[in-house]
Amino acid sequence: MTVSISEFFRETANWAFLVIAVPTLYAGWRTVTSNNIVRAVLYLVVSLGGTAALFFMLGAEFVGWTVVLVYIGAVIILFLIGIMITRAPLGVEADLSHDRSVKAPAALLSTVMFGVVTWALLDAFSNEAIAPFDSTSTTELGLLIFDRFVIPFEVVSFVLLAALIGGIALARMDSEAPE
Amino acid sequence: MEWFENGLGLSLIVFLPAVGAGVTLAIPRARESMIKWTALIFSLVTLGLATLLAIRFDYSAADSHQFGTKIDTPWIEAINAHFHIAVDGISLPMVVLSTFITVLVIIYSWNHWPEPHNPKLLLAFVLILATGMTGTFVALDLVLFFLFFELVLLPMYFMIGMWGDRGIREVPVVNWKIEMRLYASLKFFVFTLAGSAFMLLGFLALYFRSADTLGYRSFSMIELSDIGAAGAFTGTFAFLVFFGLFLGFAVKVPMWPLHTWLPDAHTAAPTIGSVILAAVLLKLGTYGFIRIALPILPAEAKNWAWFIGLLAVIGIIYGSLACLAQTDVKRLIAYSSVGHMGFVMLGIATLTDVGINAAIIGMVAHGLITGLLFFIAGSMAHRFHTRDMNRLGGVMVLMPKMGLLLGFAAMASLGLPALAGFWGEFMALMAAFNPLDSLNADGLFRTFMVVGAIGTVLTAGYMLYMLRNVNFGEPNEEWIGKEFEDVDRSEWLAWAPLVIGTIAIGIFPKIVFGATNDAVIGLVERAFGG
Amino acid sequence: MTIVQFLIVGTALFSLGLYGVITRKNAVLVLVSVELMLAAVNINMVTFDVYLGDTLHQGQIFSLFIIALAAAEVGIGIAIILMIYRNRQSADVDELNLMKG
Amino acid sequence: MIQLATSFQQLILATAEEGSNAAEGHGTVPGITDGFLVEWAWLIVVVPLVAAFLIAFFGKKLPLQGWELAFGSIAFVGVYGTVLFFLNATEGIVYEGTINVADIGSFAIEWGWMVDGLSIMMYFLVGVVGMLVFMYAKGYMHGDIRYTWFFASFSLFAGGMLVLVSAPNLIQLIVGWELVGVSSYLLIGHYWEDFDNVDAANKAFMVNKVSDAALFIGAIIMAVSVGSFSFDAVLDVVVHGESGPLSQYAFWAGLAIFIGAMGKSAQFPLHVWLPDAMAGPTPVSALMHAATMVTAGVYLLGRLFPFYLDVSGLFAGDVRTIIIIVGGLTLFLTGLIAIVQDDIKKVLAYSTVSQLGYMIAAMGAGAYTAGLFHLFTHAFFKALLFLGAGSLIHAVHSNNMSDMGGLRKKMPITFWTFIIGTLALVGIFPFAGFFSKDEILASVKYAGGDGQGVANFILVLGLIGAFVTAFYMARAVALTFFGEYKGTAHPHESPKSMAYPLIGLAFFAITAGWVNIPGVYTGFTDWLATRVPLSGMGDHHAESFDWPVLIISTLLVVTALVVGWRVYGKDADTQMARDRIRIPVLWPLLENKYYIDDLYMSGIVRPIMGPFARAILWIDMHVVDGIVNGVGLGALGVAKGVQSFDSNVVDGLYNATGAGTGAAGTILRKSFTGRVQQYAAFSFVGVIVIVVLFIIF
Repeated sequence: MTVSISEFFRETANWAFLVIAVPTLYAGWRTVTSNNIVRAVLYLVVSLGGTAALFFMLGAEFVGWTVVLVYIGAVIILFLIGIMITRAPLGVEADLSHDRSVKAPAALLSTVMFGVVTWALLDAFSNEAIAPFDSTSTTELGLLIFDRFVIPFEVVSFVLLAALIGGIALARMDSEAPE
Repeated sequence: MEWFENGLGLSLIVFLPAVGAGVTLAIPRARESMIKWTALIFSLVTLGLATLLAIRFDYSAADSHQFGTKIDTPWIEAINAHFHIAVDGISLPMVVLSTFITVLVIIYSWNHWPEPHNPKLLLAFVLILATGMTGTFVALDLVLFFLFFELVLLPMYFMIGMWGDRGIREVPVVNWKIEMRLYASLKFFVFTLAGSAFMLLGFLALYFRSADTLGYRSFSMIELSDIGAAGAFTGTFAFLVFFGLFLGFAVKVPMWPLHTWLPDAHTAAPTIGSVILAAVLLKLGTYGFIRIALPILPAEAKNWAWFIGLLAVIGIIYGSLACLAQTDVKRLIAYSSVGHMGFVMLGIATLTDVGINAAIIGMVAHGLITGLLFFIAGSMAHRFHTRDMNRLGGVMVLMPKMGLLLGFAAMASLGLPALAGFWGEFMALMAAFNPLDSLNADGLFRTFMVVGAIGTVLTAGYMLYMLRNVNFGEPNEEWIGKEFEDVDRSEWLAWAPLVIGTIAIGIFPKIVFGATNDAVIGLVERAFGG
Repeated sequence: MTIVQFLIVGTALFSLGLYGVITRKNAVLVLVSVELMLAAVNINMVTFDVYLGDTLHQGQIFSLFIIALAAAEVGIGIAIILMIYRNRQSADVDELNLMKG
Repeated sequence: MIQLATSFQQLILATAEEGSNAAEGHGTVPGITDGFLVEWAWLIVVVPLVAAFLIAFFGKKLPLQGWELAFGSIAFVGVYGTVLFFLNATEGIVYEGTINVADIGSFAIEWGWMVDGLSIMMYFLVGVVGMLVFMYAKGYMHGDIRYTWFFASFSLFAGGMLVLVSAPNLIQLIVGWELVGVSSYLLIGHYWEDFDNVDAANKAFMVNKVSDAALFIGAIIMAVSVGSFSFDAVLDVVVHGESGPLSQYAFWAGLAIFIGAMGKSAQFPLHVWLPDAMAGPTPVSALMHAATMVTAGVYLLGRLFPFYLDVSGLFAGDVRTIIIIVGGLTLFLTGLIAIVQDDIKKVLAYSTVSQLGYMIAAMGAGAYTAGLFHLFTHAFFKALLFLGAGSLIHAVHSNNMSDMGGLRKKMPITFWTFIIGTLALVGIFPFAGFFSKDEILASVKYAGGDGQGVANFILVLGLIGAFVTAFYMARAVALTFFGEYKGTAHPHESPKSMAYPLIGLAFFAITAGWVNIPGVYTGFTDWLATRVPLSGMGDHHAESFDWPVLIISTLLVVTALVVGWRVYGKDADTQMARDRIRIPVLWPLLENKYYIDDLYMSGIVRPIMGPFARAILWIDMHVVDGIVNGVGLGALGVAKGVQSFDSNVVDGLYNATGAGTGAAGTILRKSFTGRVQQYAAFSFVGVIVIVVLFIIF
């Protein structure tokens, strides 16, 4: 543990990092605890937005924009549609989570998970610096995808296609035998 | 022809059927004839390529791996697994056999569909099986081998489970009453999977231990054989590894007493399933012994030889006697496989060039002959709706051609000289008289030879018993006045090549030995020093 | 900036997602939590990519694939939930206990 | 495309080249003959086989329904065989052609054709007797339901027999051996609607298969010890008296091969199949079960004769004692059974077994020429007798002599030829059997004097056997041709196609013996001796008649004929004539064939087929499979047990001992809630554990 707190705050970039990371984590926390289903999903938007911002910080602009476009643009819409169609309770008071008997061990598990992994990370990388704002060009990524990674790319395309067809098939299937 | 030589041709032979399966599945279910033609064309093209392989094969260098992909084609780099396939004299006949049987099976099924009627799925399964079978025979990397070895499991499981016999099987001891197909498919699956789990353990153990000698971990059969022959694997380690491999392969063969899945699976499976099972799948086990267990662990193979030989001759006698007590035709043929594979294993257990050659020709011959027997038994069951020999009888009156073919197949199966089955039996016995010198087990193996010779008598006994009850006499009263269609066109097309093959190999065994002999001599020399 | 700070954010988000997966009753929200976990994984990927200075940018490309697969997963997941909802008039995962021992 | 086929062509071409190289012969064969005739002699083997297939597939479309092909092919063999026979008689032929068909390890597998004295004699026999029998069969089988099929099988047999006798190596011999076995199976079971015939066919096949197994073993021992399947290689070792692996295993190899010969040549106690084999059509009995196929065992002993003769004392000389005893017992015991038979074909069948016993005994006595000479003559007169019997059966529609009688006048050709056959069989001068049987007895006597002590005993049996032979033949002739007709059908002389072959065979039955008259003309000895230098090996061949034996045997035969005539001829018309001399104890013993069949059935066949096989199956289903299913059941049981433990014991403890244990039970049960989320949680617990472990270590 060689990270010194004062050293951390001496760097301006880290302030920016904190400005992004704290709301991201808060939004994540609200996403999994909120009792309002719509609000939970909107918090997810915030959290993912934070993630995208972190990507920008790391210079991964294309990934960041993809997160914004795909997640925040499309997936969230999908979630909201799902919520509406399943007539989820939209009021604040709704009981969306399990009771304390589940929450307690879950919290414990998550905390331990976090603790253990953090410990491992600190143990392994303690104070390794990275160069921020060294952005990766989209051109470079594009060339890589269509050259070195073209086969996985095609496979993923197939998966998407299959998911598309499967989703339609599943959603259209008539419920012949309701219980 | 450069493209053919450098591995692409062989890859096509392996994967074309799988592509065919995909294409077949893409065709709408209603367009049945298109499905059939697609499957047939894919299998025929594969057979054509396999024939080309046999023609282009350099028989003067049968001991070397030909048509292979380059060894340095990495596949899963993390575990140093390579995509390395090639044929040599030992695998060539097996590759041709499996592509050949696939075509015949598809031709036969042209108008013999088991219930429930679903040609699309059935043919797709057959094609996937073809990929798995040929792949196993050409793989030179243990991971690849394992993958193909397991690939055949699922289609066969579904084939038995979906199209199998729906009769009720009463299982003694545990007093189950369970639908035949479910019982059989489950048993097949569990047995094979359990065996191959041990086999995989063996593979992994070899992989990790290979680093001691090679300096890096390797799944390559060639590298492992090289260091194995040099004595890299010894002691308890080698014993345990061989035991694992033995379990995996012996279940597939099947060797007594791991054979009990076989009669159920054969009896329950639809006709084409039984044919593929008998003709090719059983050979995966014996091939594994020849290709993997013996060359990689030669010292341990010598320690196990007497045990394998013993189980083999027990299998011969036991299988034959069990046949004599059967009333179900398919079950009888299934048990006969136990006996015939016993001869194959006896040949392998001698660890001599003669014995292993005998094993390979025995495998090919058993594939052709037992395949034919199962075809005929299936067609008879299809017509009579029973397989009970007490109710059958007088087939020579009702369907003379069918009866004649059954007679031919039975004669071939009992090892009539000048037909293919003879060579495997006779040469295995011959090898047993003179097993590997360093085994120092002449007396024991000569006893095996005598017992095996008695086994040939019993084999003749049950085959004649079957012919007597099925073919001869006057037909049972319940069949009188009914019309039975004699061998139809698709049956002729599927069976005639088997008949011709049986006769051709019987008269001119060089068809098989010409490819195998040099390769086997090389193998034996490298592993056991001649 | 150090690499650890990004990784810790990722870990934290992952743990939150895990908490959500376990505690949420509504199937849609379980999926939402899973998305959170995937986002966390992406952070790790990109961080390591930048840290290692990989010329192939495997981390970024992989995270792109993950995003694509996540989108597919959500699509299928929502469709399945819809099916279940139609059959059972509920999207409550507690009722999906056919595997109860 | 030409390039494509090259390497496959190489394979084929390589084969052909090796074949021609191999055809140049081996070291031991002196003075290889070459020339068109011997090089094309493989046609003798191939033509009947091809004919068999053609008849099977196209026979029904031919004008004579396939007979023309069958007869044509056998006539080809007959003519070719006769040409070779004369060529051999004048010039002497030794030739061996081989085609390599595979190499296995260091062993070469070859098909070939041997053209030497022994083979040529067999070609001649098969061809000439076959030709006459095929001609006869045209009339005899007329109107048969499977006429074409019959000739296909019959041609297959001829081909198989020629494969056997042309074999230059053990493998091909075995191939021919089993081919004739399977065609015998097909032809005995020709009328397979009746299970009796099928069972007879099965019996023939099985008994032969038992002996074949022994032959396999013998051939394997011999081939492995010598390093080659070739007869030449074996005889080379024997002639040079090399001690080595072959001499080490010689006794067992010799014994095993002899057991093989016993099966095919129906030697006691493996003779049981031959009388039953009479279920087949009569031409089959004549050609296969009298003239040619059953002599294959004798042929084999002849082929390996130096090995058994064993001049150097290193090889199978000890086996010869067994051979002569088996032969002697066979000729005596089975001859006796012939006396009590009513079925005329069975009389002849037992007679055949008995005569084969003579041949085997001769081989055992070391009398190569004598044994094969009897084989030669016997083929003609026994075929003649069978065809005569067939003619009778054809006329009266019954096999039983109790349905015949007085046919002398109605069927004169049959009668006279039958008489000729009988006289040849019993050995009356100057008919064929006289010379060959006498030579056997003389040889046996010589062997007895030459230190083979048991031969003296066999000589006595042989002489008694001659008496017995004459007696049962007199009985058969008396019961069929003399007295009153007792049957119901209207007998008449057979058609010409059946009568001419009888006359043809009668000619040979008279003259066949004249080729080897001691002191007068002994060409036969030379014809056979061209291949292996036997004369230098101590083969006994009588230079002149052994007068004491000759006189005693002739006297015995004449006495037997007279006695037989006195007993049966006088009032042959009475129904019970065949039981005229019932000797207590002996008679039931003979009628039941020494209970050997019953012994086999109740001692071997039924136990194996019945309790033994069922026991194995039971073990398979209950024990071997039971273990497997038991394991499965056990796993289920454990699962159920856990469940009941959970619900009964754990809950019981909960109630009884308090909250602590109970909570454990509840938690345990809660772990199987079926909630996916919990499973996810558990898996992450596992992940954490693994991560911790990784960090620690």
